[in-house]
Amino acid sequence: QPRTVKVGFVSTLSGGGAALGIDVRDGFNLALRHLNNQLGGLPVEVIVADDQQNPDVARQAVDRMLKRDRVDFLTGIIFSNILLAVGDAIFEEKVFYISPNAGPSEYAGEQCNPYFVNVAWQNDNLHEAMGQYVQTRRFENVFLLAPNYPAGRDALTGFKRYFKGRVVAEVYHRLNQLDFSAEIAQIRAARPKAVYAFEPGAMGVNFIKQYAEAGLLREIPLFLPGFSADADVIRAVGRGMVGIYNSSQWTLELNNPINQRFVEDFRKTYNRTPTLYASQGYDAALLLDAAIKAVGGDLSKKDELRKAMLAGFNSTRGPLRFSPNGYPIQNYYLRQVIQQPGGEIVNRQVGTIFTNHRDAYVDRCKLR
Amino acid sequence: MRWIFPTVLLGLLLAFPPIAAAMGLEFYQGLLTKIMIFALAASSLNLILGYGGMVSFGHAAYFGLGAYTVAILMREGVTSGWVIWAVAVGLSALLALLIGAISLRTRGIYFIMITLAFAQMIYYLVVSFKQYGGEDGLRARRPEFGLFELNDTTLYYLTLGVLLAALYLLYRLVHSRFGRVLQAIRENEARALALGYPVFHFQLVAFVLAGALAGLAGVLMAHYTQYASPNLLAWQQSGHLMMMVILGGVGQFWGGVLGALVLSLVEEILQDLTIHWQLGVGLILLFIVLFAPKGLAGLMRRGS
Amino acid sequence: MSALLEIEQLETFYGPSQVLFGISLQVEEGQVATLLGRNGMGKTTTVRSIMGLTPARRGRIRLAGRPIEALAPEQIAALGVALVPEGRQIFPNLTVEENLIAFAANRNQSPEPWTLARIWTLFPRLKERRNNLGYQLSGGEQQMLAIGRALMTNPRLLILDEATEGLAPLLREEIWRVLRLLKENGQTILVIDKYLERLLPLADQHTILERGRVVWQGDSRALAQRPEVWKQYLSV
Amino acid sequence: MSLLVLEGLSKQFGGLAAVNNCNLCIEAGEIHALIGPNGAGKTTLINLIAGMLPPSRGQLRFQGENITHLPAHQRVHRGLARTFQITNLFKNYTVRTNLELAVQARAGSSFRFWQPVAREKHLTEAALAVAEQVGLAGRFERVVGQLSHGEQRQLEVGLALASRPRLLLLDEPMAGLGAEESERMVALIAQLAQHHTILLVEHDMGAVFRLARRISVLVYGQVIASGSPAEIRANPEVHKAYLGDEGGAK
Amino acid sequence: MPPSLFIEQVLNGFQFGLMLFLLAAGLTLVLGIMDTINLAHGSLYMIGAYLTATLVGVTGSFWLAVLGAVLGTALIGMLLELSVLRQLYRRDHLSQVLATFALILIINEVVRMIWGSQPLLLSAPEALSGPVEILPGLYYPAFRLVIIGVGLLVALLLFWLVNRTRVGMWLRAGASNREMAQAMGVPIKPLFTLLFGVGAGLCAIAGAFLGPILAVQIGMGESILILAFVVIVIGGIGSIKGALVGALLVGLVDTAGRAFLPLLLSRVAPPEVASNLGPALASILIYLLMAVVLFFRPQGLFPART
Ligand SMILES: Nc1ncnc2c1ncn2[C@@H]1O[C@H](COP(=O)(O)OP(=O)(O)OP(=O)(O)O)[C@@H](O)[C@H]1O
Ligand SMILES: Nc1ncnc2c1ncn2[C@@H]1O[C@H](COP(=O)(O)OP(=O)(O)OP(=O)(O)O)[C@@H](O)[C@H]1O
Ligand SMILES: [Mg+2]
Ligand SMILES: [Mg+2]
Repeated sequence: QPRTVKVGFVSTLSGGGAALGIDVRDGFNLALRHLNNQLGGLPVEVIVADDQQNPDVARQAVDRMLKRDRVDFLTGIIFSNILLAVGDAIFEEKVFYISPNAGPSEYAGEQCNPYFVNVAWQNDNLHEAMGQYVQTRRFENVFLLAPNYPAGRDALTGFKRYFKGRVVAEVYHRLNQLDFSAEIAQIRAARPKAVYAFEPGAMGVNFIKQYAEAGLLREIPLFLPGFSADADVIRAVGRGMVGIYNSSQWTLELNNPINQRFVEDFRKTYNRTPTLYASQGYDAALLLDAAIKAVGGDLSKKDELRKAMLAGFNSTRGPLRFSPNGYPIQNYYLRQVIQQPGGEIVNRQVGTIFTNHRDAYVDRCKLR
Repeated sequence: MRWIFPTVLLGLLLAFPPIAAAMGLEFYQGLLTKIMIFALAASSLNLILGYGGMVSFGHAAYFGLGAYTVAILMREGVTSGWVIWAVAVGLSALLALLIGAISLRTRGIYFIMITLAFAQMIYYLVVSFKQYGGEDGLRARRPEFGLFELNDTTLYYLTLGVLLAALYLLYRLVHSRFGRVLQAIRENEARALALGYPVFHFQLVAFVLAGALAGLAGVLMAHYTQYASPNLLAWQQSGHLMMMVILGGVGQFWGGVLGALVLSLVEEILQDLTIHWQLGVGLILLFIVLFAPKGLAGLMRRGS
Repeated sequence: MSALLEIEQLETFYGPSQVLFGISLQVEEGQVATLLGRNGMGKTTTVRSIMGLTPARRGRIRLAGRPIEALAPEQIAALGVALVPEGRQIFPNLTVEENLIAFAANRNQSPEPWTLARIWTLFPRLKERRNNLGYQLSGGEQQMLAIGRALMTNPRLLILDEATEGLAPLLREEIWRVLRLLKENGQTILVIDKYLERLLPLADQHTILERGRVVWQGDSRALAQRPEVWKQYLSV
Repeated sequence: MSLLVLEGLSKQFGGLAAVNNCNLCIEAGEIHALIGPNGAGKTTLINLIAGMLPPSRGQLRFQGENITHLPAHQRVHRGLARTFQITNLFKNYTVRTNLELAVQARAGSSFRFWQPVAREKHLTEAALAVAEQVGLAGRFERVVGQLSHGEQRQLEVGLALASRPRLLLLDEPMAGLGAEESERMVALIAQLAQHHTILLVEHDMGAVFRLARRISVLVYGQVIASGSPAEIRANPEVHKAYLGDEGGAK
Repeated sequence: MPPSLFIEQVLNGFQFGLMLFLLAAGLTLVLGIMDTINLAHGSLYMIGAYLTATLVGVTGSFWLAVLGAVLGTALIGMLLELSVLRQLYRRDHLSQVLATFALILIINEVVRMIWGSQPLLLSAPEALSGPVEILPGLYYPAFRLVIIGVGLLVALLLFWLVNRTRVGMWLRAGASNREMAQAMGVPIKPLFTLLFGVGAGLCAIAGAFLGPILAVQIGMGESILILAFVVIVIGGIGSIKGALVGALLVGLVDTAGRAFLPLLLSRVAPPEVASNLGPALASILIYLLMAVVLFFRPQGLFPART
């Protein structure tokens, strides 16, 4: 009887960021179902824990999985600060962490680590893409908004890496703030040509809703990273979102058999449109499957495992390759929220911003 | 016969790490370490809350400050564990002195809220320093102690030692002249003042001592998780410590320890059983308040 | 049957400790009755039991023939019992006027009920302070307010528990004057006080308590003739 | 030299001058009674002397030293102790603990963190001595909440006494006491007067006239008369403001 | 700064403050009058929001839903009082803290079982979802204007109830001396149950109107509960006037801090420092406000006398 693969899945399944964690989890589970509950031919056992978006809770859960359950892989974390709180403990045990979402710059540069692989993006990437796009649209100036936490600051830095115009104001607000009246009044008074906002999770829903209610959407175009404009946000905000441009590494209509099966079955199984998070969860499982297969199911061959992972696999985005720091090299697309003739509001791919884009930190990583 | 139970318990605690290693139970060794750290923090809170009648809703400030001191000093290249401990405890005491000196003007719910206010200020100040991790928190590597290497097992023994020493200190304290006056002030402040006791000074000294001990607990927490989390500073953490004390028994000597032990275990066990574990915790807490007014320590005392 | 208040074999406890051991007494309509005794003998406890604040464990209490020992304080109050409690206990966060009108009622169906205006004539000082909060009053004024507050409910039975404690001599005299006035108007009163020399001419009948038991009962004339009773139970 | 001197002492509560430009001397060794109508400011004056309220204006001298701005607890160490009009004790503690706390306060050095206080014999001995003095030796191990009202009043005096004060401030020690208990309290105060100076606030005129060497009358926060009991009894102003016709009663 | 921005921010501060007031009013009444710390107050707010969101789905009308939610939450509040809180009146504050914290956990889980972990969607009624022009060139979301109106109305009503009616006097009397109030004929028990229901109803109003602006999710009541406590402590526990003034102060200071402090800082400090410290100071501001108020007035601005 072959041994089972134990995968620890720690994610945010309750609270304001729950929608993200649930999507990743559902995507991951869908992939497992498509793989007959096996990874690389080995039966799989998934241990799920909710981190409640709290680093201490996550730390406790990870400890339990590492020391008590002795998992072979960990995955699932949504937020970078949670990942940073548990990363060291995971790497110390020489357990691979497959990130389906969080892509902190720390693990991309000097502190990069052989046990870390990210199947989504580096945190800056979607912002860089949007900066590039707003730059090509030749907006004179732009108003930037993000929550005051490291990922928020990184986001706007990423945007500014490619946007060369004037920044009217760069406003940081309290993390997990839900009422944006003060910030919206500031935007109205500043009269910028465009607004770029990084508002993950529930903050995004509220910001966009309130931006629309204040009547600003018609006056000042709003640009968002893909996180804030995907199916979950569209469901919550509704018509107000039509017309908004956003960036993503994945789109619904990517034309490959894996993606088509994923989108179709996700809709059928969960009765909703998949988001980029769901695709990332799905891909995380595919990556594990490919790597385990490559080492013939021998999980003790850590070096080979790593080599196999970085060599790439067939994902919902087509063949996906990685830099030595474990981050993907991939295309970034432009999407626009539109209302289809049937009334359904969807996010449609309308262009490609970057092709085979790498993250900005890879050169500082000593791993080869 | 009274000493048999404690001796056996202590023996078990001392022997646990090798047993755990042999049986693959390292996780539970970590859990015990964490419980002992919380027992220390909760006992320090019990000194002011239980014996001093000062309901501080800002105890997380010292707890978190201790942890952050470790992380920041390590980051800045100070790697001596002893130095870090001294600085952390000193800073926590100093912070408690400042907060106490202002807060002790108020009483009752106003005191609860003003201590919360200061803790919140510390929280927001700390997370505003991006170079120290902001909301993400900060890695806190384990320092060097010279005499021994700090790993999970030595940390376990270190924590056990610190907890025992602190409990002994607290025991002597609450039974000393100072401790009796502190409790008298809780019972009837105006009378204590009229008897000639400088009430404010007594309260402040206790407040500072509790802050210093909580800071030490925070240091151990940073050693344990190797990470200084802003959550250690958050009001929920203060509330959690308060729950431990109330659950264990306010002003009962073993209240802090019992509360930390039982609350952590209940959470740990229920979390494994059901995703609705908080329902279980809530029901247990409610049951205890309604039927054990003096907390678990009171319940046990009545039972024996 | 003309007794307004009848108490039979009252036994009251504070937790496990028994304080009253079978008190019996009657107060006729329109009478002034007293409860006498040294400190801690159970006078206040008796009153608290009548009022339902510390319910009696055994025994019967009837108000105008109706059993009230099982009723809640607010129900007993609604039947027309009003208390001027030991230690005044006016409401410090209500103004003088609010203290008076908040509970105003005509529980006695009196044709000529007590009103705010009548209280103002009775205690002109209170009128001067009508908008002051209760806690701002001096002890004596608080005592007047406590009496006024009780009168405003137009009770069938008025109970005064040490209404003169801590009062200056002049104010004490004022209180006695008011009580005489009330009696003339037919008010039934149960009074507890230590100034026996003032109570003798005022009251119709007396009950002396000793360690929670009735040790002597009788009218003023009988009490005046028995100085040895004073000595033994009141140390006067 | 007077033991305690009040010079132009005032206390304002918002618009109300509870104590108004009050001048008073207390001589060493006397029982000085302070009487006056309700709300005249007697308790307020005690609070000012004990340091529980800061004065709005004026000065306090104790044994020649200006103590106007001294905190309450330091005044106790200078030799000032008070009782409360409304009983104010450590209700959940025994008589013994109450008194030991009082003794310990006088002894200073309460910032001792290590020695178990239960083993300090001399505290217990001193406490027991005070208990005997106020007639509570038989109740030494009783919890205060279970004492009768009168016994609690005695303990109230005992606590003040335990700090061996030079000046004892007694705020209505007789309040709520029955005739017999009052009698005992008078005897106790008379006995204390052999070693202590006493400022006595009381509405029980019988007690006041038996005990006091001098009497001051406070009306609307001002001393309107001060003198021997005979002088006060004869003062028509005092009769009008306070005594009515009771002054001559006993 | 353009005057329209200033006016808009003041309105924002008012709107936030008045919503806080609805929560704080119930809290201050329960705390000031029943002398009971009820941490589960925030849970009632959450229940109000969830009921509104659900009833909007059932009835299709926001206003009907608000009405239903207020009644439903008041009922739940009264049941809570009858079953648990009543046992706690005579207990010390710490027991109340532990018991009502337990209630928070229980209610959170029950809500999770009924409605699931994901936030519910609750939108402002269609007619109010846009902006209105209140001054030439100054647009303001209609729904927020309604919130300001509702908040002021409730404040007036409560002030009248507590300070001008007999029931109000009874409540205040019961607050200072429960036993004596009973002896004067006040039926304290039903009165307190009713008061608790009113407090719960106020929570529901806050939940119904804040739900569309914030989010209807588990745990929504906890952080806002802290703010409500800040409000009543600043205002003075037990005082409706205090709660109103405290709430408006907190609302204005918080909004001003978020809107103007970073700007101000960027004028006087280097940009790096300003952008780091600005949001931090803005978050601290209300706590600083509370600490300063308590430093100078340890009983809050309008100490209710008891
Ligand atoms: N709450 C209480 N708990 C326990 N015992 C009490 C309580 N209240 C009073 N007692 C006791 O009950 C007895 C009677 O008290 P009560 O107050 O009825 O006396 P009283 O005759 O009114 O005395 P006084 O003249 O001092 O007011 C006393 O021995 C007292 O110690
Ligand atoms: N904290 C306070 N705030 C406002 N007014 C006060 C305060 N304390 C006392 N007063 C007022 O000051 C005046 C003097 O009060 P004080 O208690 O000194 O009177 P007293 O002479 O002791 O009266 P009594 O004989 O009734 O005890 C009273 O009118 C009282 O209402
Ligand atoms: Mg009595
Ligand atoms: Mg007085």
